[in-house]
Amino acid sequence: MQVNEYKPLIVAFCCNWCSYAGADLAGNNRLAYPADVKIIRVPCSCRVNPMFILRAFQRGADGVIICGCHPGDCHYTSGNYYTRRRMAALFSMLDFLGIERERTRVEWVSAAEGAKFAATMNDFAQKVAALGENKRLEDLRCKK
Amino acid sequence: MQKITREQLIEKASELLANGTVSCVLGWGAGEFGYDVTPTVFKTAEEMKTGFVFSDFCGANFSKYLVAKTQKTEGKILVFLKPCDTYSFNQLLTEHRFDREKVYAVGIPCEGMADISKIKAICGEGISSITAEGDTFIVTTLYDDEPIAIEASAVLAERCVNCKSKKHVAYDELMGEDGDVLDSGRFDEVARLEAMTPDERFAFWQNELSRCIRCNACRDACPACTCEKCVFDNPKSGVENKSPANSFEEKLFHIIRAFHVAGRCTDCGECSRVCPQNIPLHLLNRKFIKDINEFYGDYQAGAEVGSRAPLVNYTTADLEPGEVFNREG
Amino acid sequence: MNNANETLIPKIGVITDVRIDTPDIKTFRVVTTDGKKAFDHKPGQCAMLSIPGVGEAMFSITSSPTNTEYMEFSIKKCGCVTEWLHQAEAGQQITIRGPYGNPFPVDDVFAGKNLLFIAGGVGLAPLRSVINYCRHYRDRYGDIDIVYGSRSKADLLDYKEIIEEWSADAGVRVHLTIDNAQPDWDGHVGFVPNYVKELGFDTNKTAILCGPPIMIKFTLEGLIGLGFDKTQVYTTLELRMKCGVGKCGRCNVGAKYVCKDGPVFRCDELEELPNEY
Amino acid sequence: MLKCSLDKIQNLFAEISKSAKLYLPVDGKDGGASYGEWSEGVEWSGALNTTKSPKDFFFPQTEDLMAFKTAGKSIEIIDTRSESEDFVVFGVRACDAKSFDILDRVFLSEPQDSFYAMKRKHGIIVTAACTKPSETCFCQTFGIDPASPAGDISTWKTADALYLQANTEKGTALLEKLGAILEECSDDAVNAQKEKTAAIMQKLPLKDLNTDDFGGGKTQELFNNPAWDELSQSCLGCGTCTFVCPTCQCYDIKDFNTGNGVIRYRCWDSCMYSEFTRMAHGNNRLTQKERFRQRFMHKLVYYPENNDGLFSCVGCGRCLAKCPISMNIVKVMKKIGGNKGE
Repeated sequence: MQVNEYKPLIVAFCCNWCSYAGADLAGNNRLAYPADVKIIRVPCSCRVNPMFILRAFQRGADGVIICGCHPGDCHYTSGNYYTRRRMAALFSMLDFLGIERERTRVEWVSAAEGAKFAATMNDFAQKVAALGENKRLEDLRCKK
Repeated sequence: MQKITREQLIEKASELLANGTVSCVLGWGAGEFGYDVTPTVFKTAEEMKTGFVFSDFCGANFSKYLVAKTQKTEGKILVFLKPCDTYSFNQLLTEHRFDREKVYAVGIPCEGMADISKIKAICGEGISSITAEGDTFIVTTLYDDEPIAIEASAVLAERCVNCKSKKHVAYDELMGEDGDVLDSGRFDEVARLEAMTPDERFAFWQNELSRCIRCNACRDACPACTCEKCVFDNPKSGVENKSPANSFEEKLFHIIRAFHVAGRCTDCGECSRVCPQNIPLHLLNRKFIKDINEFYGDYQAGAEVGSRAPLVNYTTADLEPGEVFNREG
Repeated sequence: MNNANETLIPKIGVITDVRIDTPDIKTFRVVTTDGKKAFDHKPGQCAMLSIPGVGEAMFSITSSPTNTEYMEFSIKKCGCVTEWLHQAEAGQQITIRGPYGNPFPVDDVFAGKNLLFIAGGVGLAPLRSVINYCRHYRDRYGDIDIVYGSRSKADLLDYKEIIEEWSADAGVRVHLTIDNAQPDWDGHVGFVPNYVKELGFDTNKTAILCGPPIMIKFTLEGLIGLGFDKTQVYTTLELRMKCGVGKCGRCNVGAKYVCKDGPVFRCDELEELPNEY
Repeated sequence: MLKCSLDKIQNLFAEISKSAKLYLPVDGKDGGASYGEWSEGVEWSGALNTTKSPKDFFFPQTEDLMAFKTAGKSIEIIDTRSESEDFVVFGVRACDAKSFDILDRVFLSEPQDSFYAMKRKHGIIVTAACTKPSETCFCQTFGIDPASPAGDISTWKTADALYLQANTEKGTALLEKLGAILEECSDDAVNAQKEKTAAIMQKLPLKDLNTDDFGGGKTQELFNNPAWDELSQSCLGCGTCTFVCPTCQCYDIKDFNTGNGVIRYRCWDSCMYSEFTRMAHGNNRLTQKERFRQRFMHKLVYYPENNDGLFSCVGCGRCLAKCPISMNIVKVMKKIGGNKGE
C-alpha cells in the first residue's frame, strides 16, 4: 500500500527588511526548509491585514506564519509593535473559534538569522503537518 | 422597571424645546404593540405627547444616529442616553464622528431592558398588552383568560443581565441618580467557552454562525461601525458578498467585523440585540475585550473621550503572540 | 435538464476586432465561436457581456441589425468590466447573452417620419444602431437630422463614419458640436441642449435622445420649447442590471423594469414613472 | 379528509421520507425555529412559524448558476445544473404557501427561471393550518385564511390528530403512498377548528389593516408622500426585513474565482443596501429614504400593478418581529395610506 505523505501548504508573510532577507540568507547558506512554504513579501509585518490571513486559509493554506523584524528593529520604527498586538488578539480569536492555534504563528527573524528562519519553518511545518489539512477555515469551493 | 417615567422625559424635553436649548429630540417612538419601539426625531412637545414612549423596551442605542442626525439638523439635538449608551457616545466623540456642540445629552437611569423574545418564550405568541408593575410585567394574551405575571429579572435582555455600568460617562444634564460601574459577570460566558476543547468551541461557533443570513444588521446597528464605506460593501475588496456561501464566509465576516471594532467596542450589545437569528455576536467582541484587558491592562472603550484604543497603541514590553497560549498553560 | 433553455446561461463570444474610437471608448466586434452573429436583434436592444471572474454588464448593441455578420459594442471605460474589456485584444473570448429590452419602434412609429437624433458622448452608441438601420432602409423614412456633441473633437465617437458616410447620404444632415473650442475645430462649439435650440427644428419630426441624464433633461426642455410634444420624443435609459429579464429587481423603476420594459421609453411614458432613473 | 393520530406522527414522517427528503420546522437552540431535514427522532416544532421563510427551498440564499474554465483567451462554460430530487416541505403556514404564488409570478413568467422551476417541480408543499396566530400576524389583510392553507396537501393539527387533505395531483400521489397510516374521517374536527381560528382572527390587533389605499396605478399619488421622510429616518439600511421576507426576490449575480476556475452564483440581495443600484456613473437612489420607499412601493404598488392586483406581502409578520428598529410594512401602510386601522 502506498502511503501519501501529507505535506502542508504554508504561507509565510515576510517583512521586506528583515525576514525576507533572512529567508534569502537561509537559501544562500543552503539550509533546508520545506518547499511548501510559500513566502509573500510585505513591506512590513504590520502590513498584514487579518483579511490576508483568512484569505490564505481560504485559498488552501494549512498554516500561516508572519515574520518580521525583532521588536525595536522595525524599519518603520514601530510597525512590528502593532503587529504584535494585532496578531496576539487575532490569533487568540481564531483559537476562540476553535481553529487550531498551531496553525498560526508570529516569529521575529532578522536579516542575519538565516538559520533561525529555516529552523522556524521546519518546526512550524512539522507542527502543521501533525494537525493535517485545514478543515476549519476552508472554503470548499476552492478545493474543487 | 424603569425609575424614570415617560412623563418626566417629556417634561424635560418640552422645557428644553421651549427655552430654545434644543431644536429637536431624538427619542423612542411608539409602535403597534407596546414593545416595538422605533427611534424617532420629535420636533415639538405635542409630537412627543402623542408619539413618545419610554418603557422597558427602549433598548436602542441612539449614539450612532447622532453621526447622521447632527449633520442634517439645525441647532442642538436632545438625546436621552442610558448609561451604556454614554460609552458609545464618548467613543464616537473620540473618533471625531460628530460635533459635540450640536448635541444636548441628557443622561437617564436604566434598570435594564426587557427582551420581548424572552417574554414570548414564557407566554407564547399573541400578546395583547404588557404593563409594568413594580418588578413584574403583567402580560395579557389572546389565548390566556388570566393575565400572566412575569418577574422582570427573568426576561432581562442578555446584555442587561451582565450590565457593565450604571454610571453615565457623558452628559450635559443628568436625570435621576448616577450609578456605579458594576462588577459584572460579562466575561463568564467567554471564559466558559475558553475552557472548552477546541473541538467543542468549533462546534459551538459552527452551529451559531451557520445561521447567519448576512443581513448586516449587526454592522449597521453597531455604534463602532461608522465607516462611510465598509470593506464588505466594496466590490473591489474581493470580500463583498451578500450572503455567506459557506461556513468560511460566515466566519470571515464575523471575525473581521469583530476585529475591526476590537479596542473600540464599548460592549453595548446592539449586535446581539438586532440579530434576527439570535447569534450571540457579543461574545466575539467580549473575547477581544477580555483578551485586551488581560494582555495590555484593563481598558474600557468610551470610558473617557480621547483615550487611545489598545490596538492602535503599544509598549515595547508587550506580550508576544506565542505567549498568549503558553500563559494559559 | 441540461437541454433546458436558461436565459442566465450565456453563449461564448469572440472579440474579433477592437477599434479605438476615443481616448476612453473602444468598439468591440463580437461573433460566436463559429464565426456567426450571436443572435438577431432590433435597433436599441441590449446584450449582457461578461468576463468570468470580473462580472457581467449590460451594453447596447451599436451595430445595425442589418449587419448580419457580427455585432459591435462601443464601450466607454468606466467600471470593472469595461476596464477589463479595454485591455482585451482580438481573439479574446467573452460571454454574451441577449437580446434584451424593447427596441425603438423603427418599423411602425418611425416609418415615414422625419427623424431627429440627438446624442451626447457615448450616448451615440445606442443610436448608431438606429441611425444605420434607418440609413439602410433610407426610403422608409423622411429627412434625418443628427445632432451630436461631445467634450472635444477627440471624444467624438465614430467620427470617421459620421464624416465619410453619414454626412455623405442624401437627406441626412449632421450637426456636430464640442463643449470647448479647440484649434483644429471649425465646427460649432457649445453644449448639445443649446445647440438644439439654436438649430431650431421644425416639430414635424420624431426625436430620439440619448446621452448623460443632465443632457437629456435640458435637451428635452429645449425640444418642448421648440414646440415638440413629449409623445414625439424617445430616449433610452440605463440602470444597473444583473439578470436582464426583469427578475432580479435591480432596474425596477415604478412598475417598469428597464431591462424588460425599456430601455427605450417615449418621454411621456417616462413622466408616469417616479423620478428615480 | 384523512387523519393520522398524533402518536403516529413520527411513523408518518418516516413513511414520507421513504420516497422524498422531508423538511419540517424544528426548534433551534436559540429559541427560534427553522426548517431542518427530518430523521428519526426529529420533532416537529410547535412554533407558529420559522424565523427564515421557506422561500429558501426554491430560491436559496446562494445558488451556483454555472461554472467557467478559462485558459488564455478562451472560456468554457460548464452547465452545473442537475436534476433535483423530490422533496417535501412540511408544516408551511398559509402565508408562506401564498408567498410561493408571488414568487412563481416572478420566476415562472417568461423567460422562466429554470433553477427555480426545477425546484418547484420537485417540491411538494404540505401546509399546516394556524390555530394560534400572533399579534404580528396580518395575513387576512391580503385575503389569506390561515385556517385553510393552500399547498399540495393541507393539514390541521388538533389535540390528538393530524388531519390531511390533498389539493393537487402531487399531493394526492403522496397521500396514496401513506395509505396505511392514514384513516378516512369526517371534516367535523377541522371545521370546528376553522371556526375557532376565525373567531381569534377577529381579535387580532391588525385585523382592520387593509389595502384600500394601495395597488397598481397609485405610483404618483404615493411616491411623493411626505411621510416617507419620517418613516425612513431611522432605517439602518440593513437587509433583515428583506432576508426574512417570504416574498422578497431581488438577487445579485456574482462571480467567485476559486483559483481553478470561476463559479457564477446568485445570492439574495436587498434594495435596502446602499450599493444595490450603484453604477459606474452614479446611483439613482442616493439616500436611505429612496431605498426604503422602493421596498414598500414595490410590494404595495409596483408588484400589484404588474400582477393583477396581487400584493407582494403575505402578512407573515416576520419583519415586524425582526426589524432592529421596529419599522415595518404595517407602520408604512398606516402612515402612507392614512389608514389608522382603528
